[in-house]
Amino acid sequence: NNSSAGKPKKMAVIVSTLNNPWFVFLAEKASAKAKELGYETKIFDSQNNTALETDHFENAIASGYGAILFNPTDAEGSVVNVQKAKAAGVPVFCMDREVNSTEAATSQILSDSYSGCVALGKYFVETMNKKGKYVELLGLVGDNNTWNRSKGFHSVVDNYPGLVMVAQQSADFDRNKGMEVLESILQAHPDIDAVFCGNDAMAMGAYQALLAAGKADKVKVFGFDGAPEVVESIKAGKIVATAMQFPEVMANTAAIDADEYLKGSRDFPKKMPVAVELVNKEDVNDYVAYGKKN
Amino acid sequence: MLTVENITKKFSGVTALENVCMNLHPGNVNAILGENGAGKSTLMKILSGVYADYEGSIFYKGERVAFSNPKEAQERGIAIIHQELNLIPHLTIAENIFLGREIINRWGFLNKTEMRRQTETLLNKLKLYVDADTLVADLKVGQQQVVEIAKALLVKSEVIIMDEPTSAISEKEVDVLFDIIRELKAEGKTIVYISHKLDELFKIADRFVVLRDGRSIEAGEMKGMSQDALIRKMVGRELKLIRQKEEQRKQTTPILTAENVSLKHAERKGENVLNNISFTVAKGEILGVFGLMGAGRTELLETLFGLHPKRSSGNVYIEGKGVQIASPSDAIKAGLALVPEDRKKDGLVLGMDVRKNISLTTLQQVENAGLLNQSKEAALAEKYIRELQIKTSSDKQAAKNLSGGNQQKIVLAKWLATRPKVLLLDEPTRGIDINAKNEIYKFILSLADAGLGIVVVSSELPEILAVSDRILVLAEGVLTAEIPVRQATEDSILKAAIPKTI
Amino acid sequence: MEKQSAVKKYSRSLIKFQSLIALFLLCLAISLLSDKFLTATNAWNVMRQISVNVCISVGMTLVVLTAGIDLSVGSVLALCGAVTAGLLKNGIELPANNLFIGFTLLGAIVAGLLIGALLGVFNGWTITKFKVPPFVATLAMLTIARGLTMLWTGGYPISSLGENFASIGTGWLLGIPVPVWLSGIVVVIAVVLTKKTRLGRYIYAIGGNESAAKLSGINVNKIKIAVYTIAGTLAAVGGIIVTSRLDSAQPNAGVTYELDAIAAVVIGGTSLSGGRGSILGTVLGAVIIGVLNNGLVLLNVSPFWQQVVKGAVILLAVIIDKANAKSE
Amino acid sequence: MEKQSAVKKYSRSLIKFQSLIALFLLCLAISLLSDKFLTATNAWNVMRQISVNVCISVGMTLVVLTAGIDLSVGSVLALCGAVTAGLLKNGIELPANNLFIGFTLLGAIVAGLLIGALLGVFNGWTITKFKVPPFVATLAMLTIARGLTMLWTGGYPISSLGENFASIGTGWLLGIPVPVWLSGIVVVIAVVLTKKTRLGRYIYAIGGNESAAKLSGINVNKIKIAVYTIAGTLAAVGGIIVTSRLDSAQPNAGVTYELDAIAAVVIGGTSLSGGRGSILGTVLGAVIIGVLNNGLVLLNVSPFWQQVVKGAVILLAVIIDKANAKSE
Ligand SMILES: Nc1ncnc2c1ncn2[C@@H]1O[C@H](COP(=O)(O)OP(=O)(O)OP(=O)(O)O)[C@@H](O)[C@H]1O
Ligand SMILES: Nc1ncnc2c1ncn2[C@@H]1O[C@H](COP(=O)(O)OP(=O)(O)OP(=O)(O)O)[C@@H](O)[C@H]1O
Ligand SMILES: O[C@@H]1[C@H](O)[C@H](O)CO[C@H]1O
Ligand SMILES: [Mg+2]
Ligand SMILES: [Mg+2]
Repeated sequence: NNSSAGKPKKMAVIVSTLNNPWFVFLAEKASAKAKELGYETKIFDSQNNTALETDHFENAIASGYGAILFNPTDAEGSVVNVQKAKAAGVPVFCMDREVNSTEAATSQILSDSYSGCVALGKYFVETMNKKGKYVELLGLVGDNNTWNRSKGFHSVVDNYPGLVMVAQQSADFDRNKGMEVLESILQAHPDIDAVFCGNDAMAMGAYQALLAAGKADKVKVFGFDGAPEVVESIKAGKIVATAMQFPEVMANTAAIDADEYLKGSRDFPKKMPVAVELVNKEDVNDYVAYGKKN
Repeated sequence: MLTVENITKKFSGVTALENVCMNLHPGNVNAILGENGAGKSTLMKILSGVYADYEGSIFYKGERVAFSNPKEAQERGIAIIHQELNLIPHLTIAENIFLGREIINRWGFLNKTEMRRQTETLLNKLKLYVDADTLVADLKVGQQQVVEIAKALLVKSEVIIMDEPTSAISEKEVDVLFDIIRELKAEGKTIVYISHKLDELFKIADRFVVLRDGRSIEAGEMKGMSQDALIRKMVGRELKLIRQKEEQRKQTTPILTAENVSLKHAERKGENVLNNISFTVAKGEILGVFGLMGAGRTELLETLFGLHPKRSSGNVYIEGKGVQIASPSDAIKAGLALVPEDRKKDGLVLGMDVRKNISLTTLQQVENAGLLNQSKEAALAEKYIRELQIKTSSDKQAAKNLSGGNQQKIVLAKWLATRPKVLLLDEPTRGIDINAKNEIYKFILSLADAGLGIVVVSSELPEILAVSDRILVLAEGVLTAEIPVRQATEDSILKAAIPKTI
Repeated sequence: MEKQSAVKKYSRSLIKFQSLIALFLLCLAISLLSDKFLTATNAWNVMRQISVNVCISVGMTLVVLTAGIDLSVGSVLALCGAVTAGLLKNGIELPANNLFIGFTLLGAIVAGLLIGALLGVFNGWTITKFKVPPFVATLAMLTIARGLTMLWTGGYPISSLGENFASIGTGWLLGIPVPVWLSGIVVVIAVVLTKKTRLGRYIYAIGGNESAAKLSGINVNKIKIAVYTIAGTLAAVGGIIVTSRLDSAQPNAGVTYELDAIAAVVIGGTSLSGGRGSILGTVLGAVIIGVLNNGLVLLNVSPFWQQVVKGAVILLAVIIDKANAKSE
Repeated sequence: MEKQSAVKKYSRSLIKFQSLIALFLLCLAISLLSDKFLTATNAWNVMRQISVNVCISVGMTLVVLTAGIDLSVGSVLALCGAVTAGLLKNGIELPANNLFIGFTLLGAIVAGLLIGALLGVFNGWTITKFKVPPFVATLAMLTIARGLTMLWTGGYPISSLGENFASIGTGWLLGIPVPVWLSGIVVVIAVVLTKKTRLGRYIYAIGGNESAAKLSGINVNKIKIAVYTIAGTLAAVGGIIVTSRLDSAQPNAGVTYELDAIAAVVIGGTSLSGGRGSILGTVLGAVIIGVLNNGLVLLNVSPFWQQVVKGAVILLAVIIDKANAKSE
């Protein structure tokens, strides 16, 4: 299909980190789709380091990549990188996370974390019957998503005085830290009723801590992502709910848009929100890991 | 010139100096005598501003002084050559000599040319013909000591303290140093000279001060003093010194035979440090090895001991059987033991206690069912502490806290524990007081009597003559002479030791 | 003489005691602020949480005693955990030969430990054979082992490893958590090794004065390789504990664990220049760090402040320790 | 004698030259595989990418030459970048006194540099005054400075800092990128400092033999404090460059930068035990790392393999270097 001679046939996938399976999945799907569309691809791992991301952009532009499928490390810090690509005539399609600039990226295909957590918060209130003690495990404190999710959740939950947050700690989006932090919190607050986690890795870690403490069936765990294990765990009744993101949808959309751009199309929505859907025991059978059954 | 009154200095628990009084005379060489640990260096460090916390007072040019750091003393004209080498290995000679008092040009940058020029002048004066840009690390210990001397001579000082400046240099350099000392004396400078080599003191010193156990015992003119009298003051009793080997043992059963031992140079291709050296040592025999600085004596012992397996060639036989020695542990198995030249660097684990240092070579012997047994280990250590009369508060004392002589005895002990057939001793009495030296000589002789073969490397002719049955002389890695002790004279030995190529 | 050495002995035991006092003060402070701190369950909780760091730091102590360092422990931990988990779950498939090898629980664990040992041997080999500084050799291994972990896992966690395997991390035995047993055994063996065996003595000797050790007939290279091998193996033990506790091998497990381990070693009084220190000191160091982490969470200190407080307390602990050592 | 020292000098310069040869070989290999590598734009590209690491590593070299280490540079970089960005954007508001202090570009930068210097002084102070081992003191600072960064930024990046500020990181001057100018100036000053000044001489002396340096009348503590201060200041310079390049101060900027810096220092031939090494060696080390990072990307090596290859090449580079040094 992309056969016009002299046109670049390479797409770069620049992803914030590969130290987290969610992004591995996103990057691999984007790369796979681009390959399917006939492009040579390469995955660049920014290691959560915006400066390294800058290097990747420079290297990618220098070595003739035609388009960049991009998962930014940071909404603010990544703006200059996108602008640099734009200046060099290389289109950038943001996936999952946004950059705070309406101009720079050709299109942004984004998870709506905030709204996802609003939905999750509503379900939380409902399952808790508007009262009880809970713990919040935050992601990396230097990460935008951490706060978007937390704010979305609290925008709902804080309206119910019966719901008391007894501890709020960071576990860096990490399963092990999630477990260890909750283990310690359980010492101080053995009587909690729920844990809200900023991602599924921490949710699984929290679950392990509860399991070891013999409280797995008394404390409700909420996650965010739709990771494979959490989907299974919701089926098994271990985890109450998560907010499903659609990384594959985002990745595919970005790759297809980029392909069309290179073929001449210029008409893309500046922002294309991809809804984050609540997944609980009732509807979990409609979902698979990181997506909907089709 | 410099008067010291009632100086007391304590280190956590140890009293190093107690009410020491002393008067140093200008235009004189003032010798400070005393056994290891008597407090000589401590006193010098106080005079030169290294230790600022002490009791008592110092008067300098009639004025009471209290230096709070070495720089202050230096600026007032007191220079010191420390007993320990205080050089920075990876700086050049010039950089070391000017350390802390660099010459700065008008832009505030280092004036390297001028410093190099002055260094060259100094080195020439000291007859050390080495490029001023040579790294100190590339110098032999003896040469480093000369640099240390140069450092003290750089700035014109009123008082020059020399704490064992000749412990690592050979007689030729000593002569050069003495010439310089005489010059300084003639200029009216005050020289303080510390050495365990009594014959040196008789050559150069005008006055003496004796310290014993941290107390000042006596002071006076050197003129009219006898060696025995000085020793009596130092030790506090009579000492029967071993002076010259009386008879040569007739031993014939060879215990160690070296055949065509050669060693390639570590850096320069095609050059050898040792060339086809062959000799034997008999059971009960003491073989002295003499040579000038850099003659290759240390390298010979190291090669025999398996420290340079890749560069060496030749055959070694122990009791007639050929042995392959490619590592120290091979050497130990074959029955060799090496007491190295530098006990602090290669002999001891200074931070470990006496007991653990002694047992380090023979841990298998103190094991029970694969685990180290405290009481066996303690017994081993006690045995040697007793036999060698090692002076230590307990076997749990750290090796670094012992005096030089006692440290050397620990090294001897750990090697005797391996029950060696042949003992290789490299400068076994360097920096050791006369009393301890004597004890070590006695001990070496008794070991030979017990049937060990012994090789002693030494730079001191009297020492070589005192203990050896036979003497080998090395010059530039070549065996130049082999002389039975009764035919040996200082002349014949020195003649063989001087390299032909110069 | 007698009296002096008695004083020294007394003051020496006092020093160790005072390091304990620092810990005691820390515990006191926390327990005054939270009544949940000084409870039996929380004690076990802290012990279980530090078990992994204890395993790694014990290995690190041995390495540091020889005047080396091992930066690769965190990555090696991740790789070994992932290998064990992968083998347990999927075995080895060689489609080319139409071959499938399944692994028993024990088989998978042994394989994981072997990998750890092997990487340790490799560290020791580059350090002794090519004289690569330990810092660089193990820094390279840090990167390599992390890359291998990514390759082995494809970047995805390997989870649901079965009840038996999970019981290593979560089980209790005679009222004590299994990871605490494991780290306890590691500590006991290491104490015996350092105090009662030749190997231990040689480790101290090498760190104290390498060339004297060599001249005493000690095969320095062999001992160094042994030490890095032990460190690698203990990292693997840590990897297996972490994996089992989480019921999942995380590709990014163990990131920056080397820093925690070195911190425990140094807080415990072992000198980074080698030759001086003890296993029990390191355990004390690990406990101090563990109590600190636990206490900060129990007190619900804000995540922003936690790091500042943690750094300050560690600094303070070492300063207090040094001050005591001086006043000796 | 004359001859011998000439031979030595020659062989020494050969060694340096061969380190360059290693780099040359690396460049050759990459350029054979990718035609994008040996282009002027890519060269500037690499130079600009390494400029931050060069700044930090130069400071690290000075520290390591004194036989110390500074693990805090990454966090200090983040804090200083954040402080500069924050002051530039928001100034200081003291609502209590109804006071607002605005900052000019220069003012904000100076403030950032001052913070870096101050944290360096603190490092030096704990190390010299309380004899805290540099590893622990700067590890504590790593944590503390990161915590302070989080507190200052509230965990959010500070962005849109204006064109003038951005030009520091992105501008060109006389055909050379500004960050390259900055790091170049840092290198030149550091070379002069180490080779031509007393301070430099004393730094080598302290690392070579601290007690000898002390006996020569050198104020060791003062020099050490100076060195950590310089390291902190250069970390701040790095922080300002990073922040400007991104037009945003990231709370998690600089994580693990200390390892990159130490790697550059050691690959560049500076001994971690102090006293030996050079600034230019470090620059060479940084270039090798930079070229490697750039090359691996240009060659389309998969990210997982990249880590393995990177570790292996670093190991190899050091081994080759060691082998040459031996055959000297
Ligand atoms: N830094 C120190 N800490 C503790 N004790 C010390 C210290 N320096 C010296 N001593 C002790 O003080 C005493 C005097 O030591 P000093 O070095 O002055 O002896 P010395 O006469 O120079 O001996 P030598 O002839 O061996 O050089 C010894 O008992 C020694 O162990
Ligand atoms: N580490 C080394 N590196 C290079 N050359 C060395 C080294 N050690 C010794 N040499 C060289 O080997 C030769 C013999 O040195 P060796 O130390 O054996 O002499 P020595 O007779 O024991 O003298 P000394 O009295 O100085 O101990 C010298 O020419 C010296 O330059
Ligand atoms: O959705 C992803 C994952 O949840 C990850 O764990 C953190 O960052 C988010 O963007
Ligand atoms: Mg002395
Ligand atoms: Mg010698």
